[in-house]
Formats: sequence, C-alpha cells, structure tokens
Amino acid sequence: MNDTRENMILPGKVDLPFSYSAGKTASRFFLGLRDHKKILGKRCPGCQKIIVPAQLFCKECFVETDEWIEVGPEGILLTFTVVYRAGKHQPISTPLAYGIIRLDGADTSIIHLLGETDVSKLRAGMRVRAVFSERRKGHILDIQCFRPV
Amino acid sequence: MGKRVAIIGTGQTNHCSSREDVNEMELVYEAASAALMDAEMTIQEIDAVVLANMELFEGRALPDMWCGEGAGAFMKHSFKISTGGTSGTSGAISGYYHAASGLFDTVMVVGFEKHSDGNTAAGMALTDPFWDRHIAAAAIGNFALSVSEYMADRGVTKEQSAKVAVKARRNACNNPHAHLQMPHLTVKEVLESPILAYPIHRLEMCPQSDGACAIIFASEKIAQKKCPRPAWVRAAVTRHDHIYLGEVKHRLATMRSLRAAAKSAYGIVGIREPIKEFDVAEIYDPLTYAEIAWYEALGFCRDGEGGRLVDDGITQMDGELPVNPSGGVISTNPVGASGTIRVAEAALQIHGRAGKRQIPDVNLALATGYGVYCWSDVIILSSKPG
Amino acid sequence: MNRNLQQEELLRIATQMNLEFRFPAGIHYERFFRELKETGRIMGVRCPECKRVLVPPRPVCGECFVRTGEWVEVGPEGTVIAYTSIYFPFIDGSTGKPRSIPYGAGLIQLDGSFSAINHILEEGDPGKLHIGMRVKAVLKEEREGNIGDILYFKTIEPEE
Amino acid sequence: MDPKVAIIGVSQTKFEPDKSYEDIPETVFRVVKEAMEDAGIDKNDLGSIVTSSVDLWDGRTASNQMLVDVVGSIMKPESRVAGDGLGAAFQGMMTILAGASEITLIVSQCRGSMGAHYEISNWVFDPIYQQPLGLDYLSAGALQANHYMANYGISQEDCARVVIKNRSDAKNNPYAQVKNETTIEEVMNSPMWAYPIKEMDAAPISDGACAVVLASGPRAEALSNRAVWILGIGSCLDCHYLGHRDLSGGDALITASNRAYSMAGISNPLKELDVAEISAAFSYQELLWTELMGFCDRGEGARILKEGLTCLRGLLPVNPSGGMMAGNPFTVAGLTRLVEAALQVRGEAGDRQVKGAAKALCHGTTGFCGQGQYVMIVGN
Repeated sequence: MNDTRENMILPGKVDLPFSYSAGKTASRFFLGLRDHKKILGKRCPGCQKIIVPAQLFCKECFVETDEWIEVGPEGILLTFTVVYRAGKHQPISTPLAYGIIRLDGADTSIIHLLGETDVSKLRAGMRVRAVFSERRKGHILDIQCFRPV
Repeated sequence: MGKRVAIIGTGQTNHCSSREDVNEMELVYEAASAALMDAEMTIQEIDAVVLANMELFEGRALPDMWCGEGAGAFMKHSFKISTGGTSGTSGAISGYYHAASGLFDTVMVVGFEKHSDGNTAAGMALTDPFWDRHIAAAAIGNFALSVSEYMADRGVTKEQSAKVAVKARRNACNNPHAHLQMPHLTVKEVLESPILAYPIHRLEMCPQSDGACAIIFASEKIAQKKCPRPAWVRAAVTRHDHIYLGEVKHRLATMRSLRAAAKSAYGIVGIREPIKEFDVAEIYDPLTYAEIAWYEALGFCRDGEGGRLVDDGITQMDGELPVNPSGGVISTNPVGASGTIRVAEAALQIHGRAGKRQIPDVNLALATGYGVYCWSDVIILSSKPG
Repeated sequence: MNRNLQQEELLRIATQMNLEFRFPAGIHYERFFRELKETGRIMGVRCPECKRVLVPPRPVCGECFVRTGEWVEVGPEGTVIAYTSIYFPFIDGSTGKPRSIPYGAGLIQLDGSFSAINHILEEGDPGKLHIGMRVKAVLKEEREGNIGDILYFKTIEPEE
Repeated sequence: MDPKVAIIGVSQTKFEPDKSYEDIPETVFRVVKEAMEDAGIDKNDLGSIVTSSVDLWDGRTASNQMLVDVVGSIMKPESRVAGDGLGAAFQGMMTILAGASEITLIVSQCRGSMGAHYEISNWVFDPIYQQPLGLDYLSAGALQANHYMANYGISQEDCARVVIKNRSDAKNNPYAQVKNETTIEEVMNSPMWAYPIKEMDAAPISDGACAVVLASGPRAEALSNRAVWILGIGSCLDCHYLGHRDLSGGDALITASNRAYSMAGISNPLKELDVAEISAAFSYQELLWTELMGFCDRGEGARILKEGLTCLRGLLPVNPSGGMMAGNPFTVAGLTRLVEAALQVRGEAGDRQVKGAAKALCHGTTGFCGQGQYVMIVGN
C-alpha cells in the first residue's frame, strides 16, 4: 500500500526518571542484603508459609506477615534459562542466565541471575548459592547472582 | 435491566505527597484491607476485582499485574480500567456493571496512584507526539488556557476562585485522609501563592498525592444482609468529547460531556432540581475554576451564576448543597484514585460513616469524574434502592 | 500511616526509562508537515458534512463520523481565543530536560479554521495578552517538517 | 447462562510487521466501520464503546484518547480496559447485562512496530524485586517453558510442531502476517533467544487492530440472523512474582476455563467444543494452555498435537487461524481470537473453517507466563 511514498516516521523518546518506594518490608529485606549479607523471608501467620523475598502480606490469606526469618544462602535450582537476545533493559551483557531458586528454609522461591551461563552446566535440582556484590546499595542486585555449589 | 447494586464498604489510605513506607502494591493493599474492614468482610467473600490508575505516572505497563494482589485479586476475575482522570470513576462504574450484570455478587474496585514514584508533569505531557508534546505544558497549561476563556465568558472573579480553594482546604481538615489540610487558609493567601500558569495560582490547583481508595459493590441480597444503610447505585453515566483542546470552544463554560452525562443520569433517577434534591455532591474539581464551572454544567445554578453560588456559601458545609465535604480533588489528588474517592465519599455520606465531615441525613448523593476535558462520569447514589 | 513504627531506613529503587518509539505520521500529519516545511502554509481539512475546517488535520470528523475531505489553507493570521503564561518549571518528557520558563501560550483560531490550535505566543507577559487579539505565525527559516517549524505566534500591532 | 449477549459484528485488519503507511486512527476507523457494517448498525446505534490498549506500548499517556473520533465515542460512553482485548469484551458484555447499553463496540489496537516490545515488557515487572533483574516477556516465558518441558518431558521438537501446525494453518488465513510453511529443522536451527525458546518459537511482532460489536439478546435477534452467542466466560489472575507460582502449571487458566465451562454447561471440552482459538505468544504455551484448559491430561499437550487431535481436521482444532504465530499485535490477540471464533461459528471462516463448528472457545492472556487469563465460550 502506498509504496510510492516514504512513510513519515517521527522518532520519539521517552526519557524519564522514576524512583520507586520499596516500602518498609522490601527496605528491610534489602538492608538485610546490604548490611548483613542475609536473605530474609517473612512468615504468614495464616498459612505459616515463609515467603521470600519478604512481602508485607500474604496474597492468599490477605493478612500481614509477621515473623522475619533468615533463609538460604543456598537452595535448589527449580528451573533456569539462558538469554542470548540482548536488550537495553538487561543489567549485564548477554548471555545471561536466570534461575528460580527454592532457598533452604523458604516455602516460596526467589528469581535471580545465575552465575553460570552454559546451559550444559545447568540442571534443575542442582544446588546453588548466593554470591553477594562487593558494593551493595540496598537493591535486589546486592545479590550479584546464584552460583552452582 | 441490570440488577440492583449498592456500595457496602469503602476504604482509603491517608493521602499525602509521598508515602515512603509502602510501595504502590502495598498502598493498594492498605485501601482494600480498609474497605474489607469497613464492610466486615473477608477477601474470600469478594468475587471480582477492578483496578483503576494512570500507569504512565509511575512509568508502569499493566500495573494491575503487580498491584492486583494488593486488591486481593489473586485467583479472581480482574482487570484494570484506564481512562485518564476519570479512571477512578470509570473503574467504579465498571465495578458496578460487574455486579449489575448478575455475574458477580461482590466486586472490589481500587483506584490508586503513587505520584511520588514518578514524574507527573512529564507523564502528562506525553500526549500527541506530533503536536501537543512540543507545546503543551501538561495539564496546568491547558487548564490555564480554558480558565482565561471561562473568566471572559462568565465573569468569574479571582476572589470567587480563591474562595473555592479556601472551602476545600478547610473542609479537608475534617477528613483524616485528606492531603492538604489548611484550617486558616485565606483568600489573600491563595491569591498571593505563586502563579503556575496565568491566571492560576498554586493554591488554586490540585496537589499530587500518593493514595488509594477501595469500594466494595454488592448485589441486592448481600447488600441488604451486610450493610445497615447501603448506598444504592441509581445511575452511572459516561460521556466523551473531542480531545483537541481547540476543537471545542469555551470548554469550561460548555463542558458538554459533563452536561450530557448529568442530563442522562438525572433522567434515569428523575431529578429535576439538583440543588434541592441532592443532599451532598462530591465532584471532581482539578482546580477551583473547574468547580465553579461544574456547578453550572451540573445544573446547580444557571449559567453564569457559579460564582454567585460561591459568594452565597450555597456549597459550603452548612449550605443548601454542600460540595466536597472531603476537601475534593483540590485537597487530595492521587489521580487514578481521585474519581474513586469521589464515589467512596458520596457513599460514606449515605452510610452515615463520614465522621466529622458528615452532612446530616444524606439520602441522595452525587459523584462525578473528570478526565482531560474529554471524559465525564456522573454517578448518583441513594439510600433507597429505587 | 505507620510513621510511628520504627524503621531503620526506607529505600527507593531508582531507574531511568529510556525507550524509543517511532510514531507513524499517517497521511494527514505527513501532508500537513510537508506543506509547512516546503511552502510554509498551514493546512486543515474540511468535513464534507458539517463543513468544519479542522486543524490539525485528521482522517475522521468525530462529530459526523465520516472521513474528512478537502484540504484548506488556513492562517497564517488568527485570533487568540484563550491565553496563558507558563511559570512553573517542568521536565519535557521528550527531551528529559527542564523547559525554559516563563513563556506565553494560546489557543489560536487561525483564519479560515473552525478549530483552534494551541501554540506558543511570542508575548509572555499576561498583561499584554487578551482574548480577541490578532496574531500571526512566525516560521523557522530552515524548516524540518515538524510542529516546531512554527516558532511562535507574534502579536499583530493594530494599525495606527 | 441465558444467552443474553451476542456477537453481531466482527472485523480485523491484516496483521503486518509495520503499518507505518497509515496512522493508528486510520487503521482503527477502517475496522470499526467494517464491524459496524457487518453488524448492520451505524454510529447512532452504539450504546457504549470499550477499547483496549496499553499506554506504554502506544508511547503516550491515556492513549485511547487518540481513538475518540474513530470509534464513534463523541458524546457517547467510552471506557478502556488497559490490557488484553478479550478483557474489553468481558467489560462490554457486562455493560450490556447491566442494562447500560444495548449495543457495545469493542476495539483493540496495537503497533508492535512503534516500540521495542520486549524492552517495554520489562516495565510490567514489579519495580522492586523483578524489573531490576532485566526480566522481560521472553526471559520469563523461557523460564516457564523450561520448567514445563522438563517436568513433563516435552522436547523442543514438540514445541516446533506447534509452529509448523500454525504456520501451515495460517496459509488459509488472509489476515495472517506469517504464512510460510516451515520444518522442524528450520525451527530448531533458528537462533536461540532464551533457552529453550528460539526465534521461531516466538510469535511475530505485529501491527493490527480488530473490532467486535456486541448486542443484547433482543437487539441481536432483531438485527442479525447469524448472531453468535456468548455462552460462558471465566477469568482469573495468578500471582505476579515468578517465584511464587508453579510455572510448569497455571492455576489461573484452570480456574478461568472451569468457570467458563460451568457457565456454558460444558463437562468435556475436548468433545463438546468444536474449535479453540487460544493466545500463545510462544510455541510451548499452546501445549501448556491446552492441558490447563482440560483438552487433555497434564503433559499430554504434545501428544494430542502429534496425533492430530488439535489440527485443522482433528477432534478439536486449535488455532485454525494460525493463532498468534500468524500475527500478534500485543493486546489485540485475545479479541482476534474472539473474532476468529465468531467467524467459525458463523461458518464464515473461509479456508480455515472447521466443518460444522457450533461451539468455540476463545482465550486471551495478559501479563507474563499467563498471569491473567480470559476464556470465553461462544456458540450458535
């Protein structure tokens, strides 16, 4: 259609800063990472599940979680992927790997980067361990990644 | 015809410029929990969830995916309504439809916005990339243009505008959830506050707030059982108009989307003299001049008499038709929640649970929503199912 | 609010949205900007039913729900039907930088057009602006084919 | 449920990688006019309009504003579901059942060509725990694919067969964007994007729009002799955080489809449904979704495909249009499925027609890994 003319396209940029409140629960979780290299979960007083990363409330019971509990730093890799398709939104260069990890002592799993990007060296069920960043600032990337034990 | 539906519970966060202690999803949870407590219900008793917000303010895409859990949407029917400034009322209307359809007995609606997470003015400026984006100064610039037109059309004075600001911020003092509470604000102070865009002073504009508001709609059977004095939805009407500011002349003076929505809603309920028949109105006033213009569009007075209504104190707490006992949007403005708050406040007045801002014996209440001059929502609540 | 609850530190997660889009102009904006760039003319389209001339031009008249019809040159002079001066600082979403203030803005009904357009006014002093004043578009010398080709509207001084 | 709401008009654009030759209002006006002509109504008949779109994909705020003129909403009620188009159809249906409108227009549009789809999808993830990791629809989908495939012994070749089936069926679909046949080898050799998802396992990025006209029972009967009735709907939202759900399954889709089945009085979907149009952005999803919708037992999705049950001439053809593999404008996908389902029930699906289709399922999804699920059953 309309092959005879060149389509006029306006390049548009959305270039905006955002700064998201973590809230008191995620803040405490991040401070655990930053200041103590500890991964914290919270227990739901209803279903007794230990939710990691810590959440203010349990989505099923719809009540606030109460007790803080340290979990990990080791756990079992439930599943993984290795991403080759690069994008500006990725925090590190490709290939990069993600895993879903059930940390020891937790009833839910955490998603994070994996330190191993060779598919042949990853398998569901293997044990992995959190590696903390050298410079931590109170952020989910204060855990640099999880690496096979 | 749809089923009878009533509002049986409402909940709000304490709105302020920045809620550092909660993230956006937790803000939603706070409002939803409060509504459940108000209705004496558990989340298991809720069948469906409707969310409402303006996602680009926080830079989010599909924020209902994250924030839905906060409204208790886990394993429930849920989606998000987004219609600019009317999002909060459009979400409420959608919640009403859910229940009135007979498909759901109980529906939770949560409007929310966390302005402090983002950059509101810039988010607003992301309009038509070919046209407005390079010219418009967000909402305030467009308001200012219309106000200059409106003042010329109707002869509304700066003092009348400032009186609306004073009324709003004083009323807000009776509302523990309100953002801007200014018990001693004077007309002089309003007019001495900095000009944002001529002729609009800072204190004549709404603030930007972090906040959420939840409403629980219920079918007739549940409403009768759960709520001693349900707020029955008697009409819920939306009208839409042109988006290019210059395509409709005298926007504020004509505001034909609001006039058409009101006409239709009044027709459904059989209202002839709104100023006499309504006991209270919670209208979406993004700035003082708009409140005066809406008086005219809503038929509270004849065209050109909006300013007089202010001068005569008709819309004060003790006036013939109190408008915005909550303090209105001028006092509290988490955009996606602002419309929901109007509906919740109107319902609270009928429930008789409005605390210090309660108007005595409210049987018929009006709530409106407004969005970028294009959308108007009109909702009428009553103590009688009709 | 839980302000009374002792909390060591409340964190925020900062991030920059940096997304690029390519907006298709479509035939109406394309012709509008091409005329503006090449001939300096401001164009509208007329609705074949209600006969309103719409600027900016668009494919459909919403009032009549029909396709718009013939192209009509409008302006470059027009009448201010609403005005303001912007004093508050804000970030321009398309550049990420603060817009320089104050500046005048108006709704300008170009001669021959039904709809008015919002644009920048050269005069930024609200004391010197009034409804009904006549203005004229001032175009860039080197035009690029976007709305910025109209620099602003300048006041036409009434003849002595 | 009583058949109270019907589909009386449908239209869709051709799905293309780049429709930059025209603006969005132009595209939308065309499908709206076509759907209204199909329904035999004009603008004055419209009681309300529901649109579906997502601001960030449109690169502008309150982006449905740009559609006011072309969807006929001047001085009419318009609302927008910021999500999948099938959700907008739910809203439209409830508007009618609530008595607020007799005839409601549903419109969904998206331009994949305007922005970077996967980068934008990163902004769907919560900004606290997930977004900073750089997750997007692709990487999240890959985690789900790997988990599902490992747990149920599904091979990458099994997924490739989904691509082959849909590409082959898309040949019969005049609206399809991708319609060249392919082979297992070709899919397997396409670049690995995120293990185990390869480029050809992913639906293309598309531009397009579609429109549906819904009517109340009495109006539908008065206006149309080929009305398609909504027999049941169901929807459900799963939790957001990827570590908090079992990715190899999907309770939300099980719940949503069971809700729709129970409303439509369906107990054995494989036998009672004649055709299903489902939203699968990646090949593995078609297998997983068919399991969760109860077309077969868990882990059997690949088997029923291999045995031809879900092929065009099978017991329950799935995506005879080619599904999202044939064209995938984000948010439009679910409503497109409804358009296709309605065409099937009307017997107007051309070369992709399933013979004697009387009862059809359509499905939409929103968020990543099927977090939000919508299922609708339609019939004649």
